[in-house]
Amino acid sequence: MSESGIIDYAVLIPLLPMLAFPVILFLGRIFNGTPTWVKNLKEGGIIALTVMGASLLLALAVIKEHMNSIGATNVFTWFETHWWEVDGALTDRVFGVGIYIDHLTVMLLFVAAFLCFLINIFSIGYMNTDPINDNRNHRFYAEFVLFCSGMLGMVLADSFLWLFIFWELMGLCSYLLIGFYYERPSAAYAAKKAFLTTRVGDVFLVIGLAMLWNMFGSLDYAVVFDPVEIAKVSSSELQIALGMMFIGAVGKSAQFPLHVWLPDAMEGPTPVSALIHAATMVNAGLYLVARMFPFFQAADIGSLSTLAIIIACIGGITAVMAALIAFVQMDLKKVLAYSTMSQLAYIFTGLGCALWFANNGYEELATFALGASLFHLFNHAMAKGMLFMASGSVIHEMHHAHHEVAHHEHDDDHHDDHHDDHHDDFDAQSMANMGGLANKMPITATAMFVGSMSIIGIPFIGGFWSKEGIIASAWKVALKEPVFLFPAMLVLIGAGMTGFYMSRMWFMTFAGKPKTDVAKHVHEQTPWIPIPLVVLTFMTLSAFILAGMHAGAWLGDYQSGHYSNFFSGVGEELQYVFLNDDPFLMVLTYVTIGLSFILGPSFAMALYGGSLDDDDEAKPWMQWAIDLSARVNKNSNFDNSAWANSSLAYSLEKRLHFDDWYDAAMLKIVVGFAYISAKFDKNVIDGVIKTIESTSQAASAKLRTLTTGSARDYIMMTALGTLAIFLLLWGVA
Amino acid sequence: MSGTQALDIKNKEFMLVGGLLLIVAALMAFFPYMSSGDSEVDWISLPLVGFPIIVSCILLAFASQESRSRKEVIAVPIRLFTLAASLIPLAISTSLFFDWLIAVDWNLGYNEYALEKEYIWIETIGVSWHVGMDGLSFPMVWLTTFLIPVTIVTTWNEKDGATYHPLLLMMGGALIGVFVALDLFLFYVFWELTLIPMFFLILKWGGKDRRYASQKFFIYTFAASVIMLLGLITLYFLQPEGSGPRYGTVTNRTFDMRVLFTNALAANEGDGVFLGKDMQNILFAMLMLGFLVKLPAVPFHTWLPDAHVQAPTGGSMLLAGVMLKMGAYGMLRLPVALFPDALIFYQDIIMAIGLISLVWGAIVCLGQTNLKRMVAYSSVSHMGIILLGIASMQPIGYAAALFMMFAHGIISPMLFAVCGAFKHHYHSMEIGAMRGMAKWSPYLAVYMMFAWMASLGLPLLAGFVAELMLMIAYWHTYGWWILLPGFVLAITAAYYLWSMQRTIFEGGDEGQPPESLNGETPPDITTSENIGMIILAFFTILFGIFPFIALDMMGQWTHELFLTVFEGGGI
Amino acid sequence: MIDPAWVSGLAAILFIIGLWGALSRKNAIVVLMCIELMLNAVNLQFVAAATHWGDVNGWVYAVFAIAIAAAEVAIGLAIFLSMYNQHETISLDEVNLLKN
Amino acid sequence: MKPEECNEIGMNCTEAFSTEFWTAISPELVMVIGLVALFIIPNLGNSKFRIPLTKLKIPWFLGGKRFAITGSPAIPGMLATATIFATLGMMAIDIIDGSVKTTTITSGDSILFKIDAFSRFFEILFLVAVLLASMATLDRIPAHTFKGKKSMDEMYDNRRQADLYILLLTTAIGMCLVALAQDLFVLFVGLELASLSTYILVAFHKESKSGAESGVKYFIVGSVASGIGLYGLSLMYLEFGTLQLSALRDAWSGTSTLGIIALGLVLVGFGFKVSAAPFHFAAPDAYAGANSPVAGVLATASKAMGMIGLIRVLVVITLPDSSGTLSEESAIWLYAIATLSVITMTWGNIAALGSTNPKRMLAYSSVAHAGYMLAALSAVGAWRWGEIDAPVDYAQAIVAAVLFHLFVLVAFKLGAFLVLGMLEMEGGASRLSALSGLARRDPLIGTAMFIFMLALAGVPPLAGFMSKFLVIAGIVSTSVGTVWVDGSVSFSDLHWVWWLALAMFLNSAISVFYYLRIGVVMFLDIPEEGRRKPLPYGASIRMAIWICLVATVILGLSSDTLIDMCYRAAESLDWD
Repeated sequence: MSESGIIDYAVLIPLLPMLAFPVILFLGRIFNGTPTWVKNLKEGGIIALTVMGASLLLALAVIKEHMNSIGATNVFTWFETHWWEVDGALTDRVFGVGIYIDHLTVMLLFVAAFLCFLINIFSIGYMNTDPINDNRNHRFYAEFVLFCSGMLGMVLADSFLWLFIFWELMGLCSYLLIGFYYERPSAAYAAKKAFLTTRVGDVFLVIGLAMLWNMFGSLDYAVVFDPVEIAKVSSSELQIALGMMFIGAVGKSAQFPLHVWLPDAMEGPTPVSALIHAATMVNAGLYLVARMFPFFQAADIGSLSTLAIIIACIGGITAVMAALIAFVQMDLKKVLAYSTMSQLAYIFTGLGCALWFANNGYEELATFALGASLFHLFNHAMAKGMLFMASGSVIHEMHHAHHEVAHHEHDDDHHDDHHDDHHDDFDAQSMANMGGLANKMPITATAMFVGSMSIIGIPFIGGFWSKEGIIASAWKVALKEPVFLFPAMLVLIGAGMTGFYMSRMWFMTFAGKPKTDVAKHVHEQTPWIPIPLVVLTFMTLSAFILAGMHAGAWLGDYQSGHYSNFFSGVGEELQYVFLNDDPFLMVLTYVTIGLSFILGPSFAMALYGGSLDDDDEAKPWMQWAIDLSARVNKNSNFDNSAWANSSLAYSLEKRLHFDDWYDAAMLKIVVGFAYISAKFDKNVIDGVIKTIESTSQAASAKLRTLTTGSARDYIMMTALGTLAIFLLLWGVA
Repeated sequence: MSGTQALDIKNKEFMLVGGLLLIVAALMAFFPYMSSGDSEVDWISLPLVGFPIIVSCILLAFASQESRSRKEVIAVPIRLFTLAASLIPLAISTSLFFDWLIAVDWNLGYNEYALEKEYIWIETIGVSWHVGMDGLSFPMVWLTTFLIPVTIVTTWNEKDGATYHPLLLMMGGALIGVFVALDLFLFYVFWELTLIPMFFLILKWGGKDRRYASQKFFIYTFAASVIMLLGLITLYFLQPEGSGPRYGTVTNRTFDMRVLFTNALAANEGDGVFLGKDMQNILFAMLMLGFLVKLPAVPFHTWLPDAHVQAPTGGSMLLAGVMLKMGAYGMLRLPVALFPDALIFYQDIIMAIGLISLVWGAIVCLGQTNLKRMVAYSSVSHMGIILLGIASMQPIGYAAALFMMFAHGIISPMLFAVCGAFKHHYHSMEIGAMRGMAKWSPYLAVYMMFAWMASLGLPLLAGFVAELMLMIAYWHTYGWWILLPGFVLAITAAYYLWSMQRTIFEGGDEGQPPESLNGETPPDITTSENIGMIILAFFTILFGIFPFIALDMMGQWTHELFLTVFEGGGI
Repeated sequence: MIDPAWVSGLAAILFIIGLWGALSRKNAIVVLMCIELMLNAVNLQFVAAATHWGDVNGWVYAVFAIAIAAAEVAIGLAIFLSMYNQHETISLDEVNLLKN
Repeated sequence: MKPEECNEIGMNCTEAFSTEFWTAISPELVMVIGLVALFIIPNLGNSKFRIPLTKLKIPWFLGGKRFAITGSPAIPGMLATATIFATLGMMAIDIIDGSVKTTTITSGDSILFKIDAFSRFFEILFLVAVLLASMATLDRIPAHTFKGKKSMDEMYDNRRQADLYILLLTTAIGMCLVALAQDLFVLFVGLELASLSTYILVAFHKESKSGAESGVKYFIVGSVASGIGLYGLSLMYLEFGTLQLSALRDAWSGTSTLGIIALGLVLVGFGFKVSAAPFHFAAPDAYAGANSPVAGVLATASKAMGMIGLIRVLVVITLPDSSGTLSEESAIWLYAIATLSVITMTWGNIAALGSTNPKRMLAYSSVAHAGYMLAALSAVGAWRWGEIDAPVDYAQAIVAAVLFHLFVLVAFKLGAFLVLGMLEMEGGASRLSALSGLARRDPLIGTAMFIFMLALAGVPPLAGFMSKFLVIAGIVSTSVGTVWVDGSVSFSDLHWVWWLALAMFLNSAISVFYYLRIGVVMFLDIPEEGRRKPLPYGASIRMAIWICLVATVILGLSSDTLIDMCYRAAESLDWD
């Protein structure tokens, strides 16, 4: 089904950034250091921005066109081959390349294109002002646009195959960008780890795809989503295939047990963390699972429930585990990383619910759960992108401040000593070095404030709506399927934990007195950074409006026309959340709110709250929270030393030892075995060849000693030979 | 004394006379009936095969007569000339590829060949110079013609270029000969002929252990191929006698492959079994042995790491790029198509060998400390995929094997070009001898990463397409065994990434140059290496994004193979 | 007339003695003599067989064989002489520079 | 057989010493004339013969002060070369139209010689080998002749130049006799003529220890072997009453004990000539001590001479007729020769593996090649005794392959020896290191040597490959026979000689190792001290090497003519 229209140009959305990749790379290589390149083109940033802007515009046009309709077009035929059927007939098989646009695509396309554009703006502010990036920013922008191409391509692809192809492209860019500071061993290690861990998932994804292909003879959505086709295949096989694909999603979205790479991935520049490891790439796994929805709809009732339960459980486990680890992290970005992991886990749980409903015939509930999940995806992407950018802003300014402070000291002490050796132990990312930044960085602090609230789920802000939806869905399933109690409980507990660690992060960073000299000198500088923060702050706050459209309407029934009266939608939503007909759900809502809004932040305030320096005053919308935290902190006298010294806390700091185990398994077992194998190969397999050689040489030496040099021996041998001939002749005759 | 002085003829005259004699003799031997026959131009015999070999022989002879001091001087024109000469086959094969200028119909049935030409060569035993190309061989021919100039450019500055580059050219001619030969005898002749230039490339330009490596390479592959030859001869005599221009006047048999395939197809039709099951199995095993060693498959692979590690860059590029593919090509051309019943008989064994090669190669890679050795074992691992494709008994698996040959043919030269450049500039091959290559040699680092990524099967690069198709076919045939190839995908990523971590990355702001440089600052790659690698990279991407350029032709061939050989054979 | 069988027997014995001598003696001259003994056995055999078959060829063969033997002796002695010149021995066991 | 009788059955018979006889053997006559000239011409001088009792002096021309022109040291070589060349030319004219007119030379009842494709083929082979050897020695005196360093002029004045060429010519004549002989004893006489000449040639370096020693060994072992062979002949004569090939062929019976003993003894005699294990022991020593061109002749022509004997005895005489009545019990030599062939080829190759003296290595490789040819002969036996359903063409093809192999051996084995000969010109070639850096010192000669080595190893498309290929193809063809008729074959249907082909292949795989080592040494190693300069020129030896090189390549690329020739030669043997 091919149609003309704007969709014909949709292929340009990923193609433009992809073409920009070599352009930036080579221009950067050639013009590196020239004033025009550095000042006017921002070392490629402007090119990237232009391209991303074009992509965004095009994406918006496509979204407008296909908001309520499915669009598909074929770009070209990748290749054709043949298949030998069981009955011995040869059939043609075509691997195509095309664009497929439906509600899911539209949602993710917007998220991706929009955030890519914003983060590109942020990057220009962040990357180009840091001297450590001089002469390599073009590399950043090149890889950045390539990544964007991957993300946009993935959501637009019309088959699981091309989804996977772009998925891997993102993996590559993630690898490159994490390892952007290649000279840092930690970055190199993190990059490798990220790629390898996701690769493990990808292997299963490929296997899943192979299985799926064998079932349907194609990987195109148009073919595999056909209910008639789905009904033909064996559900148990389908479940295994989808399960394999899910493992891929687990790796990409950093879920238990393949989550280890995400915190380390924070070695990359902050825009990368914001874009890839918070806002877009990690959503790829979610997108993949959400894409499986039609299978669950069309398969036999209950036949795929197990997989749905597994998905939800993985989500639940990860949600709590990540939150727990986030409790003790001191690194600003790591806290956000674990928070990301935890929130993605929520979405997985929500998707698990949606899939379970879909597979068990609860269409409406399924639509709701899926809508809630995707809405959370949206909210989380916006909020977390913003949070990362804000954290980047903080880190960036901390760096600057540190430079200034260090230079100041230098200038005082040694006037002639001018080399750059302030790469000392100062950690600009550690929250232990921050504190009291609320008044020094008002825009950043605001953005982070709003972002945190969205993630926590403070009522009426961003993530609140979606998170409520997910938790409610989980419990609704739990009422029908007892196994689901496990993830349902976990996500509920997780809500409270989110409240704690997000608050902790904000208070440690922005409230209280500055903990170091550096923190006193922080101030916002470049105009590029605040722009996206402001935009995203409004995006997050305006989730209220989006909530009015009700996330559920992003799916299924396109004609219901929620846009026309979104105020009534808001009313419905509010009623749904706070005054649900089902008393159980209503109670659940309030319990959740209590946990996330009251309990978690309270603990955080008690432990980490405090007022600013005496003469400082934050913006009024934050000042109240700081004051409140100071009061709570003063009054509670909460002592957590017992807990802080516990072995659990130690384990949490060690990230529950997962990394250690994986490292041990990899280094000790696999690499050890590899070394032994290499030895075996050299000494035994090749040894056989060498032995043949040495044996024949030895045999040669032995044989040649028979040639004694004495004529009498030769005559003797001749005589013996004569005898031998006689014997042979006689033996026959 | 004085009387004999007049008889003294200088070497050059000897060379001139002898060389001319040889050329004339070769022409007489090869093309006795050139003037007769149809009027179509023979695009294969001379332009693709004869020309490179003859030109390189002349250049070699010319260069060998120059004094040592003059050698460096004449190296430049000889290089240029060699490059120009190597571009001619490339131009021809490319225009054949896209059907420009030369009209070719690539829509061929099984046992049909494009540009087929036949001249009687050895009448007495039924050998003819019979050449032609189909969907199996043509991609390999193009690959060879493509790799020769690229290799020449990449290794432009190799020492003693006056003889080095002509040897590469000769290698190319011999390799093309293997692929276009449609006569068993001719096939074997070229099969062995490829050994000689490679032997010299390793021997004269190789590393420390080149003496051992070159001999091992030669003897190992030679030993295997003589077994193959015995199989071929037995096969030759097991065919019905006949008469006609192709048939030997003494033996009444023919080495012609077309006749052979016609016989085999006719005999295999329906329930028939060409030569009988027992004989098929024996011959299949004998032929496969030669091909497996060439491929190489575990446990016959140990010549490869030695050869690669010692070989010069250009040698490695051609060895990995095309020479290994000879094994795969031979398998698909002969035993698979001739003995389908034996193929079924050995299917699981082939699968097992392929799997072992795949897994073992990858694991051993992980344990290597020498960059080139690692890459060599990765070739072993990747060649396993070809066997798996063959064992899958699905057209898509065969297409995967074919495309793997092709893709690996572009990627592995790049791998070795990177290794070569690394060795050239860092004087070391140890992984982890240094850190932070990206600092000094950004280009090399980029190419290294690119090549490594291409080799580990990154989508949108050529290698992925084959892996994907293989996984699909493999699951169909062997089910959960697929976990092992899957495991290898991860291990492959592991060893490549690990080696990159320890070379490109790390090192801090100052970097850690290898000790072998003795404190000098390492340079980036030379312009010629840059050009060569960027061409390879470009084609890796091109065939990754648009695989159909080559794959449709291969798909067509596998289609015909299955339609004619397997379906017709009633398997 | 003697039965040719007896002569053949004698020839066989001569031949074996010759062969045995050739491989057991060290002195080159003695070995040469033993070889001559072998050739003599051949002559005897030919003559005996010619008698047996009544064929003139046998005698001719014998004459030729004698000539060959004579040439062999001449050449052999010359070679031994040169060996003696170089090695200063005619013991076959001591002339073993070339081996392996 | 009376001339009339043989004329009746379509042969061209002629009595010895008749007019036709002289025409028929004119090529050989040229050689004899050349030989006589070689005696006379170098000795021409101004001596005068005084008629007794008078003062009249008649110029006698023999002796005295030699004439400058005829006494030139270059003359004997040129004369010999020209003689052989002329002979070759005459023979070539004889066969240029492709078919050799068969002429049988009889003496009374017995057939002495037969000039046919087979004998002409071998004659050409021998003459080419000797021609190349004499060319190679043209502008050099055999090495080690002088212990001290002497000038070239002194070397050329060496009178032994003439001896060398005389001996070469007698060798050639002897070998031609072997080729022509139709009577086993005549064959043996020719063999002895050639052998005795080669004994002297091997011992030609009487001034060196190794020369004398190798001569002694070769002589003693050779004499014993030929003594044994001759005794075998006498036994055969005793048993069958004739040594005529055709008569023996009719009389031969595999059941006769004396016949079997005789066969065994004769095999020993020829086995020594082809240097089959375990009769090969003297060969490496002889090659090592002889000068290289002579060693080359031993390794090629002499071996071919032995092979003629084996073919005559095994294929012509003792092969049962096609009626198959004798089939089972007369398969007497099949196992013996097959065993011998495997032992020979393996022994040769294994021994050559570790040999560091290039000449000995070539000697061992020559042993291995003898093994290959014996394997081919076994296949001929199998053709008759293995109940193989195959026409006679199959066996003829095998014999043709052997002939081909023998012929091309001249090109590359002799070529290799000639290269060593070049090295000997500057002092010794008995160590592997003598070859080191040869390719650098003289790329042309180095390349030629490498190509010879590849040909010996059997790398296509060189002549060595073709020859091995044909031999193996012959063996396989016999083992396969005509089973294809069924369309379906079991592997067990193949005759066991197929395994000989496998053994051959495995052996050639082993052999690559030592052939390649020569190449490695030549191309990789640094030349020895004192051998840094280019090789001495020596136009004629270079020419000879070039001829060998070109032949090695051309006979590989374009082997058709030669195969045809070999096939016709094989056909002309008495099959049935």
